Amino acid sequence: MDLTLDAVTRKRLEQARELGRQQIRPLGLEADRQGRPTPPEHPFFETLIKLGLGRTRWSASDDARGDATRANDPTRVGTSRTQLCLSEELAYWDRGVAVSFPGPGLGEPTVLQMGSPEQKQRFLARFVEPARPIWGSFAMTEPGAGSDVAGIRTRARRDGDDWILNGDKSFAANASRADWIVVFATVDASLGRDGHRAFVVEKGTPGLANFVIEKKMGLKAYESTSFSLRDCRVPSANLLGGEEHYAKRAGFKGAMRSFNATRPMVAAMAVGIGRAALDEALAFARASGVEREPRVRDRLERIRRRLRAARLLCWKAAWLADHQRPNILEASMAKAVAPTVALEAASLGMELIGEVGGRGDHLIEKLFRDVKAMDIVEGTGQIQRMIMARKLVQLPSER
Amino acid sequence: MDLTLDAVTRKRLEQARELGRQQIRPLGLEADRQGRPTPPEHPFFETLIKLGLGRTRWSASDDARGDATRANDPTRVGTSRTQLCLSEELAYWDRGVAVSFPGPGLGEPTVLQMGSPEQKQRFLARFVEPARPIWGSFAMTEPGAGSDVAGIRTRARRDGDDWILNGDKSFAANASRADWIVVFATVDASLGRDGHRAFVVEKGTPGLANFVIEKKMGLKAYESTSFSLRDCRVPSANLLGGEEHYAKRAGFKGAMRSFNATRPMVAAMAVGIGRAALDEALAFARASGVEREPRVRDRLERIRRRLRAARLLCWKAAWLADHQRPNILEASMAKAVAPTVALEAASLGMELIGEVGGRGDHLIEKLFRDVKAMDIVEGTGQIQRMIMARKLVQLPSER
Amino acid sequence: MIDFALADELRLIQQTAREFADAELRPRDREFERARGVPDDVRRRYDEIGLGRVELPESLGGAGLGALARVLILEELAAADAGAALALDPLGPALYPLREFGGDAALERFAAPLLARPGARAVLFWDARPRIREVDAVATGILPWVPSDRADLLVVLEKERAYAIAEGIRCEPLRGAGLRAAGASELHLERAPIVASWVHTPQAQRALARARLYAAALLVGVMRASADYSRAYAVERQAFGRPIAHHQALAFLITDMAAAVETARLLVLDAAWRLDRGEPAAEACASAFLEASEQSMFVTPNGVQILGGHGFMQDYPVEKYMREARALSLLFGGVDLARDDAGRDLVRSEGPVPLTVEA
Amino acid sequence: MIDFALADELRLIQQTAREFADAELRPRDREFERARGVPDDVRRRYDEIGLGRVELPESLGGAGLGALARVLILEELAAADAGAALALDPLGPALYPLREFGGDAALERFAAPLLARPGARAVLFWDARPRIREVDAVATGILPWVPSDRADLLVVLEKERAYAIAEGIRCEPLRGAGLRAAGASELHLERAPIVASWVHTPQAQRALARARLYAAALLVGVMRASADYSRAYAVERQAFGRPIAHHQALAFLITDMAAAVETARLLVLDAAWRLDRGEPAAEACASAFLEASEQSMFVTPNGVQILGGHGFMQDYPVEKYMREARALSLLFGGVDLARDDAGRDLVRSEGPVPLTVEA
Repeated sequence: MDLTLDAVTRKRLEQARELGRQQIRPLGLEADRQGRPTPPEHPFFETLIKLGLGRTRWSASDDARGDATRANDPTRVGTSRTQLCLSEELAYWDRGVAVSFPGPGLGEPTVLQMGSPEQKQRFLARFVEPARPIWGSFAMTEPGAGSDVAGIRTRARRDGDDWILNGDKSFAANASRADWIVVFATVDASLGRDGHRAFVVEKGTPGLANFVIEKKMGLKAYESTSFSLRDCRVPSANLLGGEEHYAKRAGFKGAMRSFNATRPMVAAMAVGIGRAALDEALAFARASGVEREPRVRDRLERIRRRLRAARLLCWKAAWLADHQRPNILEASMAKAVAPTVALEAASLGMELIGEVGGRGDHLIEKLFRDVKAMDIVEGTGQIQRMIMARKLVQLPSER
Repeated sequence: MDLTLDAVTRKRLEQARELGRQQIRPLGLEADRQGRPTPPEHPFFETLIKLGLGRTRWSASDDARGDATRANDPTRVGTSRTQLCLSEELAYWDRGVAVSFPGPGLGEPTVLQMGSPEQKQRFLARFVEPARPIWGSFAMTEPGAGSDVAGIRTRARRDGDDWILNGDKSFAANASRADWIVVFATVDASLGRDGHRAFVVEKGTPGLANFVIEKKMGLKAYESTSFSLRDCRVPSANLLGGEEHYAKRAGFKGAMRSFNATRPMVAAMAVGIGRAALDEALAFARASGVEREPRVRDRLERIRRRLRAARLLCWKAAWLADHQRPNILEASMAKAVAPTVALEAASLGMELIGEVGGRGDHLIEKLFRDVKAMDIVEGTGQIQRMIMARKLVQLPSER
Repeated sequence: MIDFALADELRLIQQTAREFADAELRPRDREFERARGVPDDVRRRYDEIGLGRVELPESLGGAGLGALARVLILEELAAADAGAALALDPLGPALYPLREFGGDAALERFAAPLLARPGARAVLFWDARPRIREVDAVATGILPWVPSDRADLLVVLEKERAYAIAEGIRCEPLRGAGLRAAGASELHLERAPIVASWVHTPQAQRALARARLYAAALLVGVMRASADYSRAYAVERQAFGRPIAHHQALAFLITDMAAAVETARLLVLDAAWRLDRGEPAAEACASAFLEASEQSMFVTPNGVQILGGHGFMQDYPVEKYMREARALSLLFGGVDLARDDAGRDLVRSEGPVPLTVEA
Repeated sequence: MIDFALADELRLIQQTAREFADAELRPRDREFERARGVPDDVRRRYDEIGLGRVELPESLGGAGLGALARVLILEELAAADAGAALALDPLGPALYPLREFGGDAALERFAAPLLARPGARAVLFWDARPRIREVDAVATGILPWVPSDRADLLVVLEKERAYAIAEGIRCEPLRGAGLRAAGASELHLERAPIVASWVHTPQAQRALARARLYAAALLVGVMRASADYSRAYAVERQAFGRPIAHHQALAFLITDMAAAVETARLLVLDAAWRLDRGEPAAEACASAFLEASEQSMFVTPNGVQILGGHGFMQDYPVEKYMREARALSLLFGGVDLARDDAGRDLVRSEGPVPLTVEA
């Protein structure tokens, strides 16, 4: 047993901290004040590219060596644990800004898992050493669906060598600035996940339109975007994995594994947000000279303790993922627990700063608006409990 | 709007308080110490009879006047509200002792609702002015069922002019000392509630046997009893309402109404238990001189506030019942909320008395053991939520 | 004897408030929020139906009604838009210290002129002591936040006294965490003359109690709105082949939210009823405020949760309810001060603790 | 780098403890409770496999292992019977002040003779000051409850000191709220000579930290037992045509109970790991105790709830778990003292709050 971080992770955290203090948090507060995402041309993104960020995990040589799984290997560019610690730290400074980072984003795992070598080359090579900030995006959720991913309604219809997509997507991060968007659509809604197909829809494709940057409660620094596909024609070459992939197995199940590294990552972001609330609340209490009052202290103590527990839950889930050991229960547990702890931290923080919280310009107030999203993205707390219950009491799947 | 009690209720509460202080609480503590129910021959029960307690709501003249509903009228012997206040007060002193009171008990409502005039005469007349303490009992729950009342398995089979009962019952209050027990059985388990029949099984009936007084966590002053029916032969005259009653409508649905007076009553008992914990905890804190410490005070404050809210929920549900207005939502709400508040009161009370709570002889420790039952009897908190959800979101019934 | 029926007059007032809120406020809540205020036509309509004057004495054109009438109205308005409820009420809870300390004379002097100026607002602030320097009845300093875009009259309430300031107040606009329809300002007092000052502990306590009850009623309205909206959404919305409300876990969340709203509402009604009956009610008001605050932090975040991704978006009102609930809890000393007051009352009492009024 | 794998040795110990608990304790828990003690055959078996000595120095026949080994064992034993876990451990947490203050010498003097007498028990009591009068190193007074049927050695720990009493102790038997397998007594000190006394704040703090961790590990075991038992019951038991565990509301309760157990367990492991690594761990131990206490009051009453009427009956173990959880939280100053200690550490630190060990 070891509950320390290795030197490499500590070094990367130190860098993140530096970037966080100097740029990420100020940018997050600015975006919040202005009520709009950091624009893609903002010099901050150039800085990130110069620092070697915003890249893909994929490399051409992996594919050349036939080592298609290596880019998938979470231990490759640092372990899941390292990435998780970084996620927590970036979210500590500003989770919205962290999501706005350039790079292939949430589309990358799908391209890596389902794409052919050619497709990886076509869509990821540009992210190997990008000269300027570019983005990929991912669109599953629809205005009418939500947690019920199997129930998406965007239709994919074969037309000669192409596919025609029709539907609406929402909550897609960085979609309007993205070079391409991985879009999930269905060939037959009655098939549920088996009817799903994943397409890479490239910027400027006719019919890809109506980008609307959604007005969110918080996390304003990144664009969460809805868009529509109106007879949007996509070449077969952009169907990830080609038709044979779906013939072999259901489109969605391809993404099902015995371990999950994303949910603990989101949970860790919640811990980061909660930790920011704790530090700010304590600093405020110190400045007001009330930090020793039992009620104030008890509140802060409870937050620290529960955040620690949440972090340990995340760590354990990531550690299991790093060893490709089953962690579905642990990953969902972390994801179910951490956001509620973080909300409590922000909410108690508001009580502590009192009237100042009403102003709308204090970091804790922003965190209070940011944090609720963490209980929703990557599956709500309710969805996590359904997943856990399948493991714990063999709860039958809804579909 | 009026949130006071009338003079009659106040007077009855004053009597209950007197009885409570002098006899009920000491008896409850004694039974708890000895780990067995107050025996039926205890002089306390004689006292109650002399005070005019332990009687039925029914009177022969009601039936004679053809006014069969009057005994059912909750406003008759005091309103639901008065009864509810009394229940709270008795539970404040000892809920276990309150259940052990002689009288027709939980069997009475079923006899009143379903029984023919002759049956009421046969089973209730003896409770009009009893010379000595006698009990009635009610048995629905089975070792294998629980909340799923529709799923009882005790079988009733017609045999000539008689019925033959076979099955096991549990958690029946005062069953081993009862003159008779209202027993629910099914003629066909596949019919659910439509298959239910209610019988009055009289003491000494052959096949009515194996009375076992169950060992409970708390509430030891009354006997909670399991028993079995082994080819137990019951005359048709003891089938409540006769066969025509069941031909007309399903046995169980007869008990379904748009208002419910029992659940708020049980909820009020929880309030009584919680209030006892609050008063004891405050007295202990005063004696230790810590009642002004913020943590102690905050804890007590929270308990008082939540108990007040729980009481108001009970009152509102009972007020609706008194006006025969729909109160299903309110009744279940009171029943869902009050027991959790009361548990919190007892649990925080334990923290407050500290090591003294470990001894096993402090009232608060007893209340901590007593209180959990209130979240279980008359439908668990989960069942209450199912009932509420039917009203609030039209949740379909499970059966 | 226990009776929850409202008198006809109160039911009528409640109904009127509900209709006004449904027709004029709820459909325009985001518009008010953006405009950081309520437009004149809505204000005029509100003044016409007279809901704002129920508590005022007849000499000021009021109905002379009590706390019950007030909380019923506030709940209804806040169930549509709590910020608008504040914006529409020119005196707001500043009425209470004026009336408690200064009686009709103070109302004549301070409230009447304010009511005569359309759009004028009085603001109540709890305990400015650490932030305001007073020298020779002249106050200087900064108050961090009031949910108002203007302050024609500032009433500062403290544990043992109250004072009024009518000039020398500059409002620096703020964004505001919630309640934006009421505006949000940082108040700068620049050598502002204290034009009236009263000292008396029981009065201060009573005024604070009524202010807390005011906030508690608004909280009940906000959480009711959140519970109702998310419930309707969950009944409407399908997932996995049935309404999401029919997934038991969500159904139970909805029942618990309904119970939370009812719990808080009953404590508000109890406190208001005590006030109208002339019972000591400071503790009941503090308790109602505490319960409403705590329950609102269960209800309103779960309102967002039930809507999932939509809940986080400003296209739906539930995120607004969550922000407003949290902001309302910060007013008038917040929850900790309320805990102090309610707790002090508890340990002062002897013998068994009465939960409700004894007789 | 972050690694939750237990060393082989620890896994073996855990496995051994689990097998012992499954075979010897769980099947007989009600028997122990009735007998208010653990019979000699079980005690002998326990002594044979040596689980009780893992923390003792080799000079006392121990394995010289650390806190991790201890908490793993305690969790396993308490998952079967927390009272028996106490009864089987002759020194119990009294070991810690002896070792911290007096080192090997104190262990030789006090622990060795105790260990040589089968069935002898040491008892640790936190802060007897208000109850015990000390005159010339002679103590008189009454301690309200210790979870033991005898006290061959009493170690009293206070904020800045500890002292030992070996004679003049009379045990008045009590029923006990829970943990009855350990016995329960009121201790009467009748001019009992204080045979050793030490003064040193850091040592006292460290001893208290370890005692709290001891209780926390037991709490984790108890709540795990409750969660596991009620989960298995819910999977087995049918209602409305399917296992009650497949009713979503109950399924979610079960997932939340599992999460609560894991949460508390991780804090216990974290604190134990810190101790073994020589890190400052007083705060981590206090936090683990607090979390375990709070979570146990969520888990164990719900364990009863899941079983419904059966849960309230002594034919099933869940009511026992609920009583034991509450009793364990009362030990060693209880939750409020732990809150004080954890909170003081928090406000003492400067800058960002570290959640885990930094490097």
